[in-house]
Amino acid sequence: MTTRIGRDELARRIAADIPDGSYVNLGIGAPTLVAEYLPADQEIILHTENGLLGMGPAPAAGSVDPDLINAGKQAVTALPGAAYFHHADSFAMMRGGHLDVCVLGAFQVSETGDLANWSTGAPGAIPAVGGAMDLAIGAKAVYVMTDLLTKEGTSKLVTACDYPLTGVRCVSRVYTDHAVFDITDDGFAVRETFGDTTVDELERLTGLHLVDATREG
Amino acid sequence: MTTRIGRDELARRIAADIPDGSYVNLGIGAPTLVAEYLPADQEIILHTENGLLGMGPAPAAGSVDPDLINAGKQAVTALPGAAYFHHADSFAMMRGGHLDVCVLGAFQVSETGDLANWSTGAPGAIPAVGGAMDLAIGAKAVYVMTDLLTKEGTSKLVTACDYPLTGVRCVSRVYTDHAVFDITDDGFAVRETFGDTTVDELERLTGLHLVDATREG
Amino acid sequence: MIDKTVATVADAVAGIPDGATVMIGGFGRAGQPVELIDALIAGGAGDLTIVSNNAGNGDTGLAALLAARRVRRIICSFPRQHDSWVFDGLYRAGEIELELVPQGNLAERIRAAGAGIGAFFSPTGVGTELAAGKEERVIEGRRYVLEYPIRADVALVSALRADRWGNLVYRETARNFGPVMASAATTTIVQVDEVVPLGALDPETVVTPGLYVDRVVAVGSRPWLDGGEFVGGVDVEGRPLETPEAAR
Amino acid sequence: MIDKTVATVADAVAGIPDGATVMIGGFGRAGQPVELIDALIAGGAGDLTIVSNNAGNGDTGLAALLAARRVRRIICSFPRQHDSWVFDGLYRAGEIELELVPQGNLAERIRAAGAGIGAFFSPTGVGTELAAGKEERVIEGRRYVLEYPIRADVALVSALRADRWGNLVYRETARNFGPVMASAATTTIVQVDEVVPLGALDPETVVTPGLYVDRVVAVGSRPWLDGGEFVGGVDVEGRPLETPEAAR
Repeated sequence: MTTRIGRDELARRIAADIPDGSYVNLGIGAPTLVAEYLPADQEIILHTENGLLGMGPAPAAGSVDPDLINAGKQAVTALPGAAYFHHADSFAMMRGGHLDVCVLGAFQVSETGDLANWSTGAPGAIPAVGGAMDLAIGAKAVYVMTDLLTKEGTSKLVTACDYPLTGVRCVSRVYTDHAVFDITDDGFAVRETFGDTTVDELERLTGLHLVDATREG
Repeated sequence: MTTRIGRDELARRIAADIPDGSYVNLGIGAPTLVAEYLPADQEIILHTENGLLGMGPAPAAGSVDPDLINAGKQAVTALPGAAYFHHADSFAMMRGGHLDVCVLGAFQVSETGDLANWSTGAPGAIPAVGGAMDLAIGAKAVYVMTDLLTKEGTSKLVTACDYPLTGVRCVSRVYTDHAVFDITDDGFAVRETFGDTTVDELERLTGLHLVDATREG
Repeated sequence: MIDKTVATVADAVAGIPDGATVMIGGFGRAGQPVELIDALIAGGAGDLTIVSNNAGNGDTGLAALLAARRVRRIICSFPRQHDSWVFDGLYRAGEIELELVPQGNLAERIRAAGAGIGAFFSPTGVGTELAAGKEERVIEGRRYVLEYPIRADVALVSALRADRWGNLVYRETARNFGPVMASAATTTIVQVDEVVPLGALDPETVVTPGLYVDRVVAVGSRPWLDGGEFVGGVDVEGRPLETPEAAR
Repeated sequence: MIDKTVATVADAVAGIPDGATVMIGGFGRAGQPVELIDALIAGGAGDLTIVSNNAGNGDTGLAALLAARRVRRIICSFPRQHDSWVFDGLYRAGEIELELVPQGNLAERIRAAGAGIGAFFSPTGVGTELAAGKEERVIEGRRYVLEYPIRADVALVSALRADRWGNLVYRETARNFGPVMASAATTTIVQVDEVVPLGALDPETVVTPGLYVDRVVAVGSRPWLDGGEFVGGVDVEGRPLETPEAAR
C-alpha cells in the first residue's frame, strides 16, 4: 500500500476543517504541523497547555526566548491579543470544555472513540503522560491525526484498543493518510476518502465494518 | 452588671494579640474596629474577602472609589504592596488556611468552639450568610469579639448553641467585655479577666463551669 | 477575524430567553453590570434564575430587575443588606425563591462549572443547616460536604477594558465574581468602560482570556473615572457628591 | 515590618530536612528554579519526594538533584523527555519511585491543596490505568474519578520579580506551576531575578500574593534578559548562541 496523502497534505486537510475564530490546541508531534496551514486571513487562536492563548509561530534565531515555549518545549512567540495564565487555569480551560478543537496523534482509536496515544505498554518503557489525558477529554471536538496503518501494516483503527487508554469515548474524528473517519453510534463512518481509495479497500485494510458516509453532507 | 471594658478598648486588646506580619481578616461590624488599633510600627496585612490583600483605611471624602470596597461594602484604600484577585482565589486563600487570624462577631459560642453568628433562626427573618461560614473555618486562629451577655443578660457562651451554626469546632478564643476565653479540650478556659472580674463571677454570669487559666502563661 | 464587540447593550443581551439562568457579576454595586441589566430588563426576558452574590441594592441594577418581576429564583450568599428592600419585599411576599450559598462555596461552585470539575469536597458549611442533606465525608480527619458546580446559560459581567478578542482586565475589587462567572456560562456577555485595540492589553495582565467571552459592549467610563484614571467626586454608591453650591 | 527577602540561596533553602516533600516549579526548563535547586543540592538534604511536572533535563537543575541521589520518589506527569537521561537511568535501575499523574490533575490537585479542597471529581484519566483503583462516580451522565490534594513541605519557585512582602510576577510561560505550588507548601521559597521596592508591583497584576510566600532571594537576570527586557541571544535551553567568532 502506498500512503495516499503526505503528512503536510493531511495537516492542510485538517486545517481546512477548523472554522475561523476557533480556539485550538495542537498536540505534540505531527499535529503541530496543522498550524502552518491555518489560513492567513483567519484568526484561529492556538492554546498551549503550559499557559498561553494566542500562541504564534517559532521566533527567528537569535530571538529565541526560553521563557516562551509550547507544550513540546519548543520556542514560540505570542501574538497581539495573547494571554498568559498558570497551569491550573490552563487545564481548567481544557477540562471545562472551552476549546473548540484539539488535534492529537494516536497509536490506536477504537470504534467507540476510545483513544490510546500515551503508552505502548511495552515492558521496561518509561511512562510519561503529560497533558495527553486532559487533552483527550478537554475539547468540544477531538480530532486524531495519524497514519491509518502502523509501520507493520496493522490498522490503527480498531474494535477495541490493545494499548493503554488515554481517554474513553473521546475522539470525534480521525484524519488518516487514506481517509477521514467520524466516530458514530454505528462505529467508524468514512466521511471522505483520498485519491482512489474506496470504502471496500478501507474495510480490507482495517478489518472493520465501516459505514459509508462519503455521500453525506 | 456594668460592662467591664468598652468596644474600643476590646478592639485594642485584640489588636495587641496579633503578631507583626500576620495576615488578618476582620469581620463585618465590631471586628472592623480592630484595624484602628493595630500598631503603626508593625505591618499586619488585612485581607478582605471581596478580593484584596493589603487593605488600607477609609479614603478621604472626595476620594471615595466605588470599585474599592471591603466586605462590608464600605470604601477603603489599598496600601503599597497590595494585590487584587477574584472571588474564587480569595476564598481559596481563606479555605486553604493561609490567613493567620480572623476576628468575627458572634451570637453564641459553644464550649467546643462552635460558632453561631449568621442567623437568629427567627421565623420570617431573611437569611444571609455571606462569607461567614468560610471565615469561620478559614483561618489558623479564629477570634470572636463579642459582649459576654446579650442585651437580655443571657450568656453568649453556652454549652451548645441554640442558634443556627456558622461553623463547628472552629473558634480558638473569645474576647468579651469581661474576659478573654480560650476554647480548650476542657471547655472554656478563662485566660484573662478585665477590671475586678473574677472567674467565680464569670461562672455565675455564664452558668458554665470554667477553667481558670489566668495564672498560666 | 474575531470581533466580539457589539454596538449596543441591546445587541449584547439579545436572545436571552424566558427561563434562562443568568449569572450577574458584582459584589454589591462594585462590578455590577448595571447597563447590561438595564438592557436585560428592556429586553423583556422573565422567569429567570439569577446567580449573584447579592440580591440587589436600592432601586437600580439587579434590584430593578427584581422589581420588574423577572426573577423566579435567586442563588446568592447575601441577599439581606441595608438597601435590599426590593428583594426583602418579594421574599416576604413569597414571590421569589432563594437558594442561600456560603460565599466561598458560591465562588468555588461557579469555578468548578467553568473548570470541568464534577463536584468537590468543601469544608465550608459543614455541620450547618446550609449543608443539610448534602453528602458528607471525613478526609484525613476533617469533615467536608460535597458541592456541585453552578453553571448558567448567560453571564453578565462588568470589566474595565476589553479587546476585540474578548480579553478582559478589571479594576480593583470590582473584579470579584467576573472571572469565574465568565468561565461558567454558555454565553458570556461583558460590558466594559472601553474597548482597546488588540495588543493593547499586556498578555501578562489579562485576567479573563478572551476564550471565555462571547460579546463585549463598551458603555463608557464610570462616573469616578476619566479615561481609566480615578478622579473621585462620588460616594461609595457612585453618586456625585453634592457640591457646596448644590447643597445650598 | 515584613521582609521576606534573604541574602543568599543557601539562606533561602536552609532547614529543608531529609525526607521532605518538595515541589519544584517549571515546565521543562522554563520557570525551573535552578539556583534554588543547586542550593538544595549543596545543602545536602536527601530522601526527598519531588513534585514537579518533569523529571529533569540534561545534567543541571532537577536532573542534577536526581543525579546526586537525593530523590527517593517523584510525582510528575512527564518524566521521559529527549534529555531526561538522568531520570531514565535511575528509573531503569529501580532507584527512583515514580507516581505518574496527568498534567491537569497534577495542577488541580496542587491547587486543591492550596485551596482547602478535600478532594474533587475529575473527568481526566477516567477509564485509564492511571485511574485504576480510584473512586469513580457518574455525575450528570459523565464519568469522573476522585482526586486528592497534593501538598508539600516546601515549594521552590522561580518568578521574575518580587517585593519584600513576597508578591510575585512571573514571565510568559515560565509562570506555569509557580502560582499553584506557592499555595500548596508549608514553606514557599522563591528565587526572582530582581526584588523591587514595595509598591513597585501594580496590585492589579500581582499573580502570587505575598501571603503564599515565605522567603525570597534575588539571583539576577536570566541570560536572555537585561533588567527584565528581552535581549535574546540564547537557544531554547538558555545557552548562549555561538557567535561567528566562537564558532570558528
